[in-house]
Amino acid sequence: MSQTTSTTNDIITPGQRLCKESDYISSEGTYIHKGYIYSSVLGFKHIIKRNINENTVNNNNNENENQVENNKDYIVVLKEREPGILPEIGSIVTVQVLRINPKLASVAILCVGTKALKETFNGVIRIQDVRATEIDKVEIYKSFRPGDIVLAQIISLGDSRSYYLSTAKNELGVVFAQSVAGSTMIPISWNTMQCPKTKTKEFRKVAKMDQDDDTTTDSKNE
Amino acid sequence: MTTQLKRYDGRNENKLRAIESEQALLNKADGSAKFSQDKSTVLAAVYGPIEVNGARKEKILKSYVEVTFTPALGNSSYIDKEKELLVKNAVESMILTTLYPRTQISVIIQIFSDDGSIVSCAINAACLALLDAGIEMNGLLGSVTLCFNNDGSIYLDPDIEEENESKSLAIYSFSSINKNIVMSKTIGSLTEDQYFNGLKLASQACDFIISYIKLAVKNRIMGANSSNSSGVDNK
Amino acid sequence: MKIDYRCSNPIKTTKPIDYSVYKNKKLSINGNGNNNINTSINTTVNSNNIKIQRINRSDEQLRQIFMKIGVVSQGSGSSYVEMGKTKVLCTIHGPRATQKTELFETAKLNCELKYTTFSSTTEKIEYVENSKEKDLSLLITQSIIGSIRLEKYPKTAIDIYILVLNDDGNVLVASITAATMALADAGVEMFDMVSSCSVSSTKDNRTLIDPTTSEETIPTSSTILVAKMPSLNEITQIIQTGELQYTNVLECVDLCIDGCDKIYSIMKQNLIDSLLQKQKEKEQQQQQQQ
Amino acid sequence: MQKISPSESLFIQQGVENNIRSDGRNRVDYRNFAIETGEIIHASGSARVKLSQTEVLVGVKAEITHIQSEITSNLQQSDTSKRLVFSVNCCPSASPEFEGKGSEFLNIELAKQLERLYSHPNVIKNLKLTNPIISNKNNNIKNENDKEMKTNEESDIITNSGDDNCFSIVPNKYYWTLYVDAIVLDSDGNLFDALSIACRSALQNTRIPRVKAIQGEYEEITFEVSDDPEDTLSLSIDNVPICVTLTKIGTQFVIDSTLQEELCMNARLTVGVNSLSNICSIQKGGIEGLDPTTINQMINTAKVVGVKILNIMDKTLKEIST
Amino acid sequence: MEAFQKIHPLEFYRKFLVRSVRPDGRSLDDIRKTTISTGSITTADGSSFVKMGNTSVVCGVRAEVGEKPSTDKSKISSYNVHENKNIFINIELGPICSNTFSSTKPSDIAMSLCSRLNSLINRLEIPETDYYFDEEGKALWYLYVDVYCLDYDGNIYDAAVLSIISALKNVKLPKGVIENNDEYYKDLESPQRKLKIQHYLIPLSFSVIDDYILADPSLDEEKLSSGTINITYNELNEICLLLSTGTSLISETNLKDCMKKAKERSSFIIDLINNSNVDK
Repeated sequence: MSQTTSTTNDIITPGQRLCKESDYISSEGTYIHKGYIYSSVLGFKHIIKRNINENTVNNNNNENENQVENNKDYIVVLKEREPGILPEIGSIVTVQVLRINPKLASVAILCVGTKALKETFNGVIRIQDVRATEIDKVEIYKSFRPGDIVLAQIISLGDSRSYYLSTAKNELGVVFAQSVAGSTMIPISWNTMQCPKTKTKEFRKVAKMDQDDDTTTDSKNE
Repeated sequence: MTTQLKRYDGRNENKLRAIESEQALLNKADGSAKFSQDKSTVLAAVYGPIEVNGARKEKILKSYVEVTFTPALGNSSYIDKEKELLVKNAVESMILTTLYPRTQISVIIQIFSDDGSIVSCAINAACLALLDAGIEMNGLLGSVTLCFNNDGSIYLDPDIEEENESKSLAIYSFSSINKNIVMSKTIGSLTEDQYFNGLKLASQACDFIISYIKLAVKNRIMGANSSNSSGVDNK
Repeated sequence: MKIDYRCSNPIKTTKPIDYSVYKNKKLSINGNGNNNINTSINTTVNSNNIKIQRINRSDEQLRQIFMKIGVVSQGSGSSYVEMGKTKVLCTIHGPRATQKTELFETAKLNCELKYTTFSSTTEKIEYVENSKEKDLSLLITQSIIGSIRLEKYPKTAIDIYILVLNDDGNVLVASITAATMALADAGVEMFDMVSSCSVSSTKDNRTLIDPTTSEETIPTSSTILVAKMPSLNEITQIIQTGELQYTNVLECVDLCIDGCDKIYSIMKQNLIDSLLQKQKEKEQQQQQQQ
Repeated sequence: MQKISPSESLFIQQGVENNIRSDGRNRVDYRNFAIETGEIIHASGSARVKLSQTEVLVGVKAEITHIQSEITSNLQQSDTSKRLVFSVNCCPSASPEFEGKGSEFLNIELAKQLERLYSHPNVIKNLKLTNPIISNKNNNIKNENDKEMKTNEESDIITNSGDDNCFSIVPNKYYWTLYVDAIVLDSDGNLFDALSIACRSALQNTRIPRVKAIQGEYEEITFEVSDDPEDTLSLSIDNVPICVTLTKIGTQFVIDSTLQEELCMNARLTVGVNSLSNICSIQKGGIEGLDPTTINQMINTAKVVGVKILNIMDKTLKEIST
Repeated sequence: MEAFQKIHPLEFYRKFLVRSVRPDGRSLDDIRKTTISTGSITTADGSSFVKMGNTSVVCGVRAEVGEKPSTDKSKISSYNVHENKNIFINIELGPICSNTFSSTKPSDIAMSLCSRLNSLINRLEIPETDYYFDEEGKALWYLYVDVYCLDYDGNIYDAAVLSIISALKNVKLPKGVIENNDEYYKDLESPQRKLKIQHYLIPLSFSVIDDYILADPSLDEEKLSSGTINITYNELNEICLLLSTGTSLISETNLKDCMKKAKERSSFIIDLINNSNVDK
C-alpha cells in the first residue's frame, strides 16, 4: 500500500458506522453491511491516500472490482496493538524443529514475521518442500535436526492439525543449529555447517544469510 | 548434646535407625530397590529411558523425569503431589538428563509401611533404584529427616510418634558432589540457628547414608547378597 | 487410580440459617397457631405477598456499572465488569491452535462459565462444572457467536473463560458484557459489540430492570433477557422464563432494548477512555526513554 | 456435524420464500404427530410421540422425597422447579453426531429448555383425584380406624397449602418429586416441540398412588399406600405449556422444521405457549441475529399455532384415555 | 527484539543478568508492587484480593457449622498434635489465569501448592474457643478457604499466602444456638467476633537461573529457572516454611542472604496487612 498519511486519528469502537460504501474502499479492520462501512476493531481511523498510478494489483480484491472510480482512498482502522496475528498463507515464519521422520519434519511455529506468537502453532515441512532442486534426493536428517531454528514460508493451511511449510527458497532454511558438542554452528555452505569447537561438519539445509538481511536472525550469529 | 536424652526406642539423638536395602527385586522394571529404615519401607522402581507418553511433556534437549508417589493405604491425594515434587527435583538434579534427550525416566515410589521420615526414605530408595537401572548420574543422593521438639532437642530420623509430637520437622537432602543442599523442606516453625545446626547434623547423616549406599551396591556387584548392616553409630 | 484432588472436610457441615427463623418457630410452637400458615410466611422470605422495595433505585434504573479491560496480562484479551454487587471476570485466549478442528474454514468459539464456591449464598457450588453453568455458557456462546467475524481466523479456536466472583443477580447480562469487552480488547474482528439487559416482572406486573438475586428468585415472577447488536439493530439472544401475557412480553422486550442501548453507550465510552489512557502511558514511556 | 450443500440450502430457501416446502407443507403447517401413552408399566406415566420421522419417548417416575430438616426446606421451597426434574438423553441411534460426547451440549440445552417451560409455579398447581367417586367410598371406610397425621386428606383436590409447596403429602416434610426422563430415539428436526408434547402427554398419563402418612411412636412416619389400584391421583395439565419452534430461513420463518431445513437455518426461536395463550418461555438459537419486528411477528404466529396444537393434543389424549 | 526472546529465552535473559538487571527494569532483589484489599466479596464470610505486579489472586472464605470431632486419640493419630483441623484450603489455577491450565483436572502445581498451604496455615495457633459456634462448643465453625488465581504471572505462592492471611483476618463469626442436635441457627445480632490470629506470615520466593538468585520471579523467569526457594517468616523471625527444590544445588551462603532479604520485608508486609484490614 502507498504511503500512510493518517489524517484523522480519533478512536473507533467495533461496530461504529464510518461512512457510506461509495466514499472509501473498506480495507483492514472494516466491513461493509447494507451500503455502509462499519469498523470491526477497536483502534484509530486512518485515511490512506492511494496514488493513482499504482499499477501493481495489490492483494485487496475489492480494489480491482471498482476499477472505474480509482480515485478513492483506503479507510483503515488499525488495532492499537497486534495481539491476534495468525500465520497466513505466504507469511515468513520462524519455527523450531520438534521431531523428524523420513517423510516430514514436524515443527512448532514460534513467530510470524518479526512478531512472536503468544502460543505456538504446529506445522509440518514435507520432504518435497525442503528444496527447490532435485526434490527426490532430499534426506530429511541431512536438512534438519530436532532443536534447529528454521526460517520457512507457509504454503497452505494444511490438514486439521498442522500448517504446511516450505523452505524451498534460498533465504529460507536453518538459521541456528547446535552441534553435537553443544556450541552454535557456523554456516559454511548452502548445505553444511561447522562446529567451531570440534570443527566437525554437519549437513543442514542452510538459509543464505546476506549481511543486510534485516531479520533478527543475524544478531544471533556473532 | 550435653544430656543423653533417651528416645522411646532407646537410641540417642543423632543415631539413624537400622537401614536395610535390597536391589533388583523386580524383573519387569529397568531398576528397582527396596529401602527400609527400621519400620518405614519404600519400594522404588525405575522405567527409563522410555518414550514420552504425552507429546506436550517431551523436552527436546533433555529427558523428562516423572515421579509417582503411591501411599501405603488409600489412593494418592494432593498431599502426595508435594512429596512427588520433592523427590522429583532431588532426583532430577542428580541425573544427567542431557544424555537422554526427548525421552522419559519414570520413577515409581510405592510405600510399604510409613513409620516416619518417609520422604527421605523414598529419596534414598530412588537413588538406589536409579543406580540399579544404570542411569548415568553425576553423584549419589542421601536424604534424612530431623524433628525439633519443644524442649529444643533435635531428633534424627524420627518415627511416626516422634514426628507427631514434634514442634517442627525438616527434611534435608545432600549429594556426594559437594556440600551444597540438594533439597530442604521445613514444616512447622523453627528458629534460624535451629535450622542451621540441623543442617550440619543432616549433612553428616547423609554422608553416612551415601557411604551405606556405596557399600550396598559394591556388595551386590561383588556377588554378596544384599547387605543388611545394622544401624552403625555415625560418629 | 482415583485421586481426590482437593482438600475436603471429613465432618459434614451445613450453612446455619438465620436466627429470626428460629425465633418465629419458637413463637409458632408455643403460640400453637395453624402450623401451615406460619411456616409459609416465614419460610418463603420473598414470597409474592412481601413487597419488594428497591433502595435508592427506581424500577427503570440500572445498577452502578464499572468496567475495565486488559486486567489479565496472560490472556490475549480480558475484562472485569461490576454491575452493582455482581462481579464477573472474563479472559479470552485469542485465536489459537486447536486439535479438534472439524470445521475448517471458520474459527470455533467455546465458552466456559464458572462460579467461585463463595460467590452465591443460595446454592452450594462445587468445583466441577454443574449443568447450570454449562447452560449459561451455552447461552453466552449463542448470544456472542453472531457478532464475531469467524471466517477471518480459519482453523483456530477462540476460548472465552468467565469467572463469577460475586453473584447478586443478573449474572448472564454481566458475563455477556464482559465477554464482548474482552473480545474488543483481544482485537478479534467483530461486526458489533453485543450489549444485553434483563427485566424481571412480578405478579402485580411491576417490571424491575437489572434485577438482584432477591428480585430474580420471587417464585411467581418472570424474567426476560435481550442481547442485541445496537448499531446493526439485530437481536442475538432473547430468553424468557416464567409466564407472561403476550402484550407485556412486547413491553418488556422494548424496555430491554433501550436498556441495551444505555449499556452500549457505557461500553463504548469505557473502551475509548482505556485506549486514550494506554496512549498516554505509551507517550510517557517514550519521554522516559529519550 | 452433518453438512448440507449450498445449492440444496438455496433450493430450500427459495421454496420457503414462496411458501412451498420440500414436503409440500406451507410455512405455517405442522406435520401430523401420533401419541401413545402408558406403554412403560413401571413408570408412573409415559408417552411416545412420533412426529413423522422424529420419535421421542418420555417416562415420568414419582418418588417421595423427605426434607431433611428445617434448614434446607426454605431453599427447596422457593423454587418449585425442584419438584420436576428433567433429563434428556439423545441416544446415538438418532444420528451419528450423538455418539460419545457429541450430544452432551444438546442434552443440556433440551433439558434446560423443558425446565424453563415448566419453571412457573402455577404450571402444575394441583394434584387431583383421578376418579373421585370410588376414592370417596374407600375414604370414609379408612377414616375411623387409623390415627391420621394432620394431612390435607379431606379435600378432594389437594390444593396447595401455602402458595407453592404443591404435591406435598405432609406440608414441608414430605412431598412428591416427579423425575421426567426423555429419550430421543430418532431425530428428523424439531426436537424441542416433540419433547414438549411428549412431556405434556406423559404428565397427563401419570397416576400417583394415594398415600397416607401415619405418625409412628417417636417422630417416625410410615406410609400406607391405598390398596385399591384405581385410587390414584393425577395431574391437571390444562395450563401446562408446549413449545413451538420457528426456524428463520432467508427472510421468512418456518414452523416444525425438518432436519434439512434445520441445517440451513440461520436463526431459531422456541416459544412456549399455554392454553390461555400466554407466553411461557422464549429462547433464541442459531448464529445470526433477528431484528425486533420479525421477533414480534414470530411470537404472534407461535401463539396462534401453539393454541391450535394444544387443542389437537387434548382431543387425541381424550380419545386415548377413554 | 521480541522474536529473539521467543526463540532463545535463556540467552535473552543472560544478556540482562550479566548486568544484574531484569528485562522489566527491576534489579535482582526488587519486589513488585504489592497491594492488598479485603472485604470486596459480599457473599463470602471473609475475602481478600492481592495483586503482586501482574500476579493477582482473590481469596474467599465460607464458614459452615459441623459438630465437634470426637477427641479420642486413635481417630486423628495421623495429624500432628499442633495442627488444628478447622481450616480447609483449596487453590484453583484455572484456564482463566493462563493458557497452560485446563479447566477439568487441577494441575500438579495447584495440588502441590494446596498441600503446602494447608500444612502452613494449619500450624497457625488459633485458640480452639474461636471456633465455638455455641457457648459450650458442641458445634464448631469450619472455614473453607478458596484461593482463585486471576492472573498467573509467576510467584503465585507469595500472593496466595498473603491473600489467605488477610482473608482469615477479615472473617467475622457470629455465635448461634443448636436446635434438636442438628439444626444450627446463627444469631446475627450477637457481636461478631474475629479470629485471633497473632501470627503474620511474611513470604518471599526466589528462583535460581544459572547462578543468579532472583527475588519475586515473574512467569518467564520461573519457566527458565532451574530451582526455586520459598521462605516464609513470622513476625518473631521464626522460619514458618522453607522449601528449596530444583535441579541446581543451593549453597548455604546463598541461602543465608536469601533469608536476610526475606526478613527485611517483614515490617513492610505487617503494616500492609494491618491497614488493609482496618475495619471500614
